[in-house]
Amino acid sequence: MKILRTILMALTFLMTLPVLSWADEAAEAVAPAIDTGDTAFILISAAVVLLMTPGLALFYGGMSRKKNVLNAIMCSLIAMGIISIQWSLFGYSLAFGPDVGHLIGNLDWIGLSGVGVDPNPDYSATIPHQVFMVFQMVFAIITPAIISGAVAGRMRFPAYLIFILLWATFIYDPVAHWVWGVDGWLRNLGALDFAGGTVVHIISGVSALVAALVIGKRKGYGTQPMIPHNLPMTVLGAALLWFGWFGFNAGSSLGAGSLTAVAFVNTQLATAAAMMSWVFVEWLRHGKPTVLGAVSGAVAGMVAITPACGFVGPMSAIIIGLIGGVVCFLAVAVVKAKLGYDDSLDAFGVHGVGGTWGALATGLFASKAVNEAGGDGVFFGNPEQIVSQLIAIAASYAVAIIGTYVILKVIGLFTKLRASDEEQEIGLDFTQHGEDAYASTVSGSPFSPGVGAATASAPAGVVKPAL
Amino acid sequence: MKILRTILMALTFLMTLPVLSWADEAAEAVAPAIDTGDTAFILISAAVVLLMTPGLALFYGGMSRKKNVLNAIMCSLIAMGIISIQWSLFGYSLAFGPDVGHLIGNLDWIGLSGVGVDPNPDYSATIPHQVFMVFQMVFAIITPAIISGAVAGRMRFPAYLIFILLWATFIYDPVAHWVWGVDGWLRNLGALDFAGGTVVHIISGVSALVAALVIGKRKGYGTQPMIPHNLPMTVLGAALLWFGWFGFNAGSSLGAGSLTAVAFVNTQLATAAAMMSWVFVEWLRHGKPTVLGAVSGAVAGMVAITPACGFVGPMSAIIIGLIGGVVCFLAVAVVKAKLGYDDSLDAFGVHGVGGTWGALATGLFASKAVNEAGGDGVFFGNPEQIVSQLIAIAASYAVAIIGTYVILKVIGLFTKLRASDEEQEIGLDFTQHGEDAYASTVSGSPFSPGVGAATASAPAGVVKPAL
Amino acid sequence: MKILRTILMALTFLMTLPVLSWADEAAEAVAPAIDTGDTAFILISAAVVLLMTPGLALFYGGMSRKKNVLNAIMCSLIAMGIISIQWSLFGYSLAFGPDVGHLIGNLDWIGLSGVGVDPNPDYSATIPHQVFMVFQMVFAIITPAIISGAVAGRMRFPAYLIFILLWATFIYDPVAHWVWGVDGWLRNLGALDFAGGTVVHIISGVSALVAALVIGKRKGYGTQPMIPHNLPMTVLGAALLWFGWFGFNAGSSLGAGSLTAVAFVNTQLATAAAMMSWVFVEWLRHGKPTVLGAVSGAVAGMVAITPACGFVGPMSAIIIGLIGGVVCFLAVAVVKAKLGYDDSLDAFGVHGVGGTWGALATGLFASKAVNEAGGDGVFFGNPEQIVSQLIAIAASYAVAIIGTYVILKVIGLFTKLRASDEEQEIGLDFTQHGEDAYASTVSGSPFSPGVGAATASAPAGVVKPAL
Amino acid sequence: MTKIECILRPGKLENVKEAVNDFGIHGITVTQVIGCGLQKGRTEVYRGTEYNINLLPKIKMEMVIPDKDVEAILKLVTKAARTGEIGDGKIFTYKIDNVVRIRTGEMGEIAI
Amino acid sequence: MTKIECILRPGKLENVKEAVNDFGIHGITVTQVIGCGLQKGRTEVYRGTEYNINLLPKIKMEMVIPDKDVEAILKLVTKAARTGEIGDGKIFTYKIDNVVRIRTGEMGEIAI
Amino acid sequence: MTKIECILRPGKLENVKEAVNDFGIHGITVTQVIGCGLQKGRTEVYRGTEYNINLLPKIKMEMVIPDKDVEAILKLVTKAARTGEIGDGKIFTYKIDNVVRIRTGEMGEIAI
Ligand SMILES: Nc1ncnc2c1ncn2[C@@H]1O[C@H](COP(=O)(O)OP(=O)(O)O)[C@@H](O)[C@H]1O
Ligand SMILES: Nc1ncnc2c1ncn2[C@@H]1O[C@H](COP(=O)(O)OP(=O)(O)O)[C@@H](O)[C@H]1O
Ligand SMILES: Nc1ncnc2c1ncn2[C@@H]1O[C@H](COP(=O)(O)OP(=O)(O)O)[C@@H](O)[C@H]1O
Repeated sequence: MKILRTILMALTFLMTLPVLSWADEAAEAVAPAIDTGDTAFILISAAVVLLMTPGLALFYGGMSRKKNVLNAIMCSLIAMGIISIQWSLFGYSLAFGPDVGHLIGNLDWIGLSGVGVDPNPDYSATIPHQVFMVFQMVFAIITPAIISGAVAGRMRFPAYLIFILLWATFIYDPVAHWVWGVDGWLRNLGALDFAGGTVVHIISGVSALVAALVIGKRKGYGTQPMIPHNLPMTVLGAALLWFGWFGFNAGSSLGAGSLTAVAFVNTQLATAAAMMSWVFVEWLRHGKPTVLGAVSGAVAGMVAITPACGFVGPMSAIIIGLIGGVVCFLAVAVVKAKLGYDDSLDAFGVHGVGGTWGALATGLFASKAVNEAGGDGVFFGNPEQIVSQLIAIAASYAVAIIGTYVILKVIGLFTKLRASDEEQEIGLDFTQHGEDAYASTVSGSPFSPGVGAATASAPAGVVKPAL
Repeated sequence: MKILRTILMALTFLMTLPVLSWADEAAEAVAPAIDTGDTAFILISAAVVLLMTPGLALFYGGMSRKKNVLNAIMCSLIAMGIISIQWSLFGYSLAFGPDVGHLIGNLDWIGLSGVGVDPNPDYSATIPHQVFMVFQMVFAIITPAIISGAVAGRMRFPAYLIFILLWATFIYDPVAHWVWGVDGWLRNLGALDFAGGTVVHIISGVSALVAALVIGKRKGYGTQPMIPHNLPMTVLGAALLWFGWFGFNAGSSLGAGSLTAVAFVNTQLATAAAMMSWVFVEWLRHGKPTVLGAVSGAVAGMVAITPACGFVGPMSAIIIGLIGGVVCFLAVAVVKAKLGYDDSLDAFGVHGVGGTWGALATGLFASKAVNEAGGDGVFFGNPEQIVSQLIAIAASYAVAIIGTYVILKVIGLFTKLRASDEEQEIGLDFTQHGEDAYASTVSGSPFSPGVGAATASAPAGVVKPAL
Repeated sequence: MKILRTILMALTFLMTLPVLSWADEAAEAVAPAIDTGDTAFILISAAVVLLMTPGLALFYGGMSRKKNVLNAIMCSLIAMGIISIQWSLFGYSLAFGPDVGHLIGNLDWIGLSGVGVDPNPDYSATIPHQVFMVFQMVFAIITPAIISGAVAGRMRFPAYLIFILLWATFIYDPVAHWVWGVDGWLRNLGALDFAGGTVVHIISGVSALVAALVIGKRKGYGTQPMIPHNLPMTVLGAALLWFGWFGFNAGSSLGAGSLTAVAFVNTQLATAAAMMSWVFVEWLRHGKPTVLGAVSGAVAGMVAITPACGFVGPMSAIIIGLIGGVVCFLAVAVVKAKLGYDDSLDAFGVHGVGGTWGALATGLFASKAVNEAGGDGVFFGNPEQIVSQLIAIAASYAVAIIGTYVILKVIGLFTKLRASDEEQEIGLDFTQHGEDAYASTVSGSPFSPGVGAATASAPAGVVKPAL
Repeated sequence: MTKIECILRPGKLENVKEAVNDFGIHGITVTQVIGCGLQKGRTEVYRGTEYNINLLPKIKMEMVIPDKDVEAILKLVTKAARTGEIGDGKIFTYKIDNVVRIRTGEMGEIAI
Repeated sequence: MTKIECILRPGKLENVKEAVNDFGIHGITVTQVIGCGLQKGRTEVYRGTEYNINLLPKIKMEMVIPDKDVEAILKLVTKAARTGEIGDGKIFTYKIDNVVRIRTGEMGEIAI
Repeated sequence: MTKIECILRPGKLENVKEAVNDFGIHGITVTQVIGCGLQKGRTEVYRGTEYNINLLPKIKMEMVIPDKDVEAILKLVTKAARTGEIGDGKIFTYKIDNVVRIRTGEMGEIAI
């Protein structure tokens, strides 16, 4: 109660800030040049990108075992809660606020103060600044959620919750500033990343691998079968991801024009190509064309085309997709087994590897004929582009590896990261969330909440695991 | 057959009306000032709001028991059928047609006669009138569907079907006219309701409570565990609701501009805040952060911000959400148990209570700095706003309570409202719809439809319940 | 590996073509008159229409038996892969490229060469040509996927994969050219088809029937119960179809204006009407209002209104829907049983029959008062319109019947079309894809992929069916 | 020791469980089954075709109890599970040779 | 009275049920199970890793019948369920001490 | 011939199966069940109401084996399934009268 009161008071104070400054701003520029078509497109893109996060929840949830499905879902869901708040309070300011040393935004836009409805031409001249802000918010939400795939089935939820909050603040926000912020150093360098290959996929995928290694393998990994409990759920999740990815990639043009069309078409083609190449490689290797392969390939293709989608032509997109599907397949089917790490749902194998391929591919296939504001890649006569891309990749890997390691170790000082073997055996759904995903023949009785209230003062964890 | 013929003849007659008047209208104003961006946004908003109704179906369906899931779904689905027709035949005219005594629209627009493609500047100057009409239609669809959550697991379907038709006509349409219709008395009064806090959430939530009380508790309520049979389904439903709510709230700006951005951002922030506050309060009280809590909180937040979303700043939205999550949690976890009514899926607890809080909060946090067409709330120096809000709330409660009570009692004269104990035990899926949601190991044989035809003349209900 | 290398080389060559020609084109017309609102609407329409294909996957998947659900899903999914590639490589050129003898497009636009970002005023003056291309692509994807419903549970996947590729090329692309291509003979004839009644629904539905007959009935058809294993999944699929259909129909106006509004409203009304009429007819005949009836009726209504949606008034749409629901119900419940063919999931009964009714209805209810670019139907004083419609229907039937028959027979020369009785008994999920949709209590152990690699050279099918 | 195997209506599980718990029996194993007997199934309708579904959902409840309690338990269960309508279910009893409590390795009647 | 417990291929349920129905047996309880025997499981592939799934879906069908019918039923079931391939399943029989028909409280053979 | 019916923790299925396989037993039938015993269930929370769920997920594993192996198998299973915590489960054994291998029609011990 006390905590709530304090929070409320703090927020009540904050509340007055933005509205006032915002009112001023509104007074200054009465008629901003907002384009309704662009605004409509970006708002809807933001909505569909938001929908990607529950899509990811279902994609991961279906691949989990039955006893862990809610935990897999919750890890994505909760990002929609916590990161939205983080972003509006200070995350957006850190990432896109006025530059400090090419490394980070300052705190001018804290609590969205100064982020009003007039366009901010630094980022987008035809849509309200708040629209740009919320479009970026949904990227900040899904990125940490991707990481949960690597540690599914064994990370304690309280540790995870703290982890994504810190990770978003200390890793995502700075890297977003580097790549997309005005005067960010990677942006100045000329590294091409249309919709977030480095910012979203490389850093989340690499962090995922680090987290998987730090937290260790699931109990029984390698000896018990850990196979998807509900593939139609995974297909549905992938479908929502595909749908949302149009907002993710085409929306990154921040309008509804020619470049939007290019990004949209490339997204579709690379996704389709990667789906086919994964399916065919698996078919050749294991004798059957699988549904999980089809959707995994599709996701791999979307990851791979993300940084390139606004810089390459349609046939290049197909090639990027074809290779992306094969590379990611090899990563999850061969490399993972060889090296023996337990990346439960292949967050690294798909996002890390696919994102890296995409960043390289952008340096190969980019063409100014497609997007003058972009650059030419190696295949279009500019071998130097690949250097910028490599620098961007290296920087992202470095910050993701070091940052994730440090954050996890620090959290580990305060609370356990890893669910006990017994908790894993019972399943994270019950042990972390006190729920059962598919209760059917249940027997028992509801306690009156009066009884519940009696336990209210007991420490978290009062609902004891048992099997 | 005879019935069908009569219906067809009546419709054939109707058919000629609108097309003709509509042609005239088209002739008059050849070049209406339609904005493609606004039109695109509102059409897509209408589509995503329509998707909220199946979203609600899944949200409710997942929380139902296995034997009642199809009935829970059907109660939402059928509203998409019956209310669309009702709305186009006369509902829209009652709600938005030319005013009669500030209480109701007249019948000028019956059968959509006169509702053409030119904008109706009374409501929206930049989009075709039909677009406004269909955008309002999807609101009229979901509102009665919300009520089904309170009576899930025990209301007979035929009674429900008649109920929503009458309820839409005698409660929703008039209240929509009061609040949004040109010259509606609540609109004239200055009560603020941006996207339907009173019209949608208060009246459906309160009616839900009345219906739950009139129909009585489910058999076994309080002694048998009645817990969700499929939480991932509920999460998916909530995700579709969240996605659709952007159309609901931001679309209510009837364009794609600054105000749209404000409503969109507020929706996201309040939803996220309420998700977090519900999860944390439940965590404190019961020891675990639950997935059902996360999605319930999100819905509570969306309900709470609905009336306020176009009138408040982003930090206010966060506060409204934080409080909304806590208030709704207490309503469903404490108040419901104390008072002992059986609001099966918490239609009142979330929509009634959340809607009431939202209407009040609008009176507290509204600010002309955000929306000049709105008003200032208590915290921005205008204590009178809360009076208008209270009047609107009181009027909505009154009409919902009296209207629902009367409608149910009248229907009860003709057909039973409540499924028998035996029907409840077998489950409403089979007893009301003759279907099984998840048939797996089935044994039996299809009858030839010839056999079916033999029973065609038998009275409805020929498929006898049995277990 | 060799195959991959060859493919890659071919593509690398292709890659250079379009980008170059495209650059030229960009240079010529620097400022194309792109409308952001129209572009936003059509891009989003393309995205939601794409989402219809997974929607169809779930719609069909839920109606399948548990052992065939993944196969049902995969048949739709894979179309998203293979047809996207086909379309971009040559399909689009065949369908919409410069006309050859009113029958087919030429190969000028192969590999999207010449299909750039400037609008192609022949098709749409206000959106980039690529947007038009991708909007048409998603139609080309879903159409063959519809066919899979008729052969579900018994067609071998490799044969299916080849089938849809050939079918898209030799049937869909030409018919699309006839109806929509500049100078296509059906277009020149004045046959009205707003959004694809003939092109999409008639030819897929009729081809589905042919395929069902050629491949034969499922083992056990008529003696074993073959009933939906997961109706909520089917409902979800139908919801996504409904949502996407707004893009399908309203998007076919290729902008966001008055006609868009008309198509949108008609879609909603016909769908609702058909839902109600199917439910009521089934209720009268069998005693219960069913959920499967509600969603089947909705799909029937959407199919029926597809060709008419931009040409008729709202009351006509209701009538078209009402009749559509009844006609399709009779087709699947009475005619199918009488004639005894096994159209597993009623692809013909809904799409073939509904599409035929829609094409006729367009000839009856069309009105120039609604769309001047359209025509008047029989009820609006122009009996000749029905003749054009009949010619279009007849031509579609002819090409679908002959084409599908020939294609299947040719494929049958190279590989078996039909899964063996044993494969059907075990289920297509395992026998075709080596997967289990809902693995729950599994026992076993993962092989190291090293072991898998040993089998890599083994022929497809190495994973032997067993039960 | 005797195993009591009851086939029950799904809605009666809670009743029966309470009744035997009150008697002092706590070890219970429950399985979801489908079955038919005199009860002839029910008619479901899918897309206008009627299907006669023969096997309806039931609950199988197994308890291993000391022989001396068998009679009492049969009475208890019969009472708690009865509705008087066709489909109430059956109880089957048969002797068990041995019981092992895995946790302790105890055998025989004390392990029940 | 004897319980006949058959482990069958899922696809044979309908056949066997018809066969015993025709004989006059109507009381049947069916459970979904998984099992292995001589049959060695099957290989499924998920993301390029092959899993050997040992336990395959089977149907367990239980009927309690009068002792005199046992032999006939065993023959009937064996015939109706056979394909001749590994994995056809097993039938186990054992004596039941008592049967209660819950609806009426009847006991013994008349309650079957 | 004896039927060994084990009620196990779900996580122990793999262990026990391996143990009996190594011993040479291959015919196994597994059912998903829920059960309670000394173990008193667990508390789940749905929308702020706590529910005491009595019956927890268990695995029922049935093997019909020759009488001579019973003792050894009981030991094996007990060892492989034990954690020492409440809820480890039970093993029940009872005699089987006959076994039929459907594929061949063989009866008796050779059919196991
Ligand atoms: N002889 C039997 N063998 C096995 N199970 C039986 C037998 N008779 C009945 N059952 C089980 O008991 C359930 C109820 O049987 P039923 O004959 O319908 O009940 P009642 O005799 O009370 O009318 C059946 O669904 C079936 O699962
Ligand atoms: N000894 C046994 N105990 C319990 N169940 C058995 C036994 N032997 C076989 N089964 C069950 O019978 C099924 C078929 O057995 P299997 O040995 O594959 O058949 P077959 O002997 O006809 O080849 C198995 O999946 C298992 O469920
Ligand atoms: N007497 C019994 N009859 C039938 N099943 C039993 C019996 N006792 C225990 N069980 C089964 O065994 C499981 C474990 O029993 P429990 O008493 O919790 O284990 P333990 O004795 O090792 O603590 C229960 O969930 C139940 O399924």
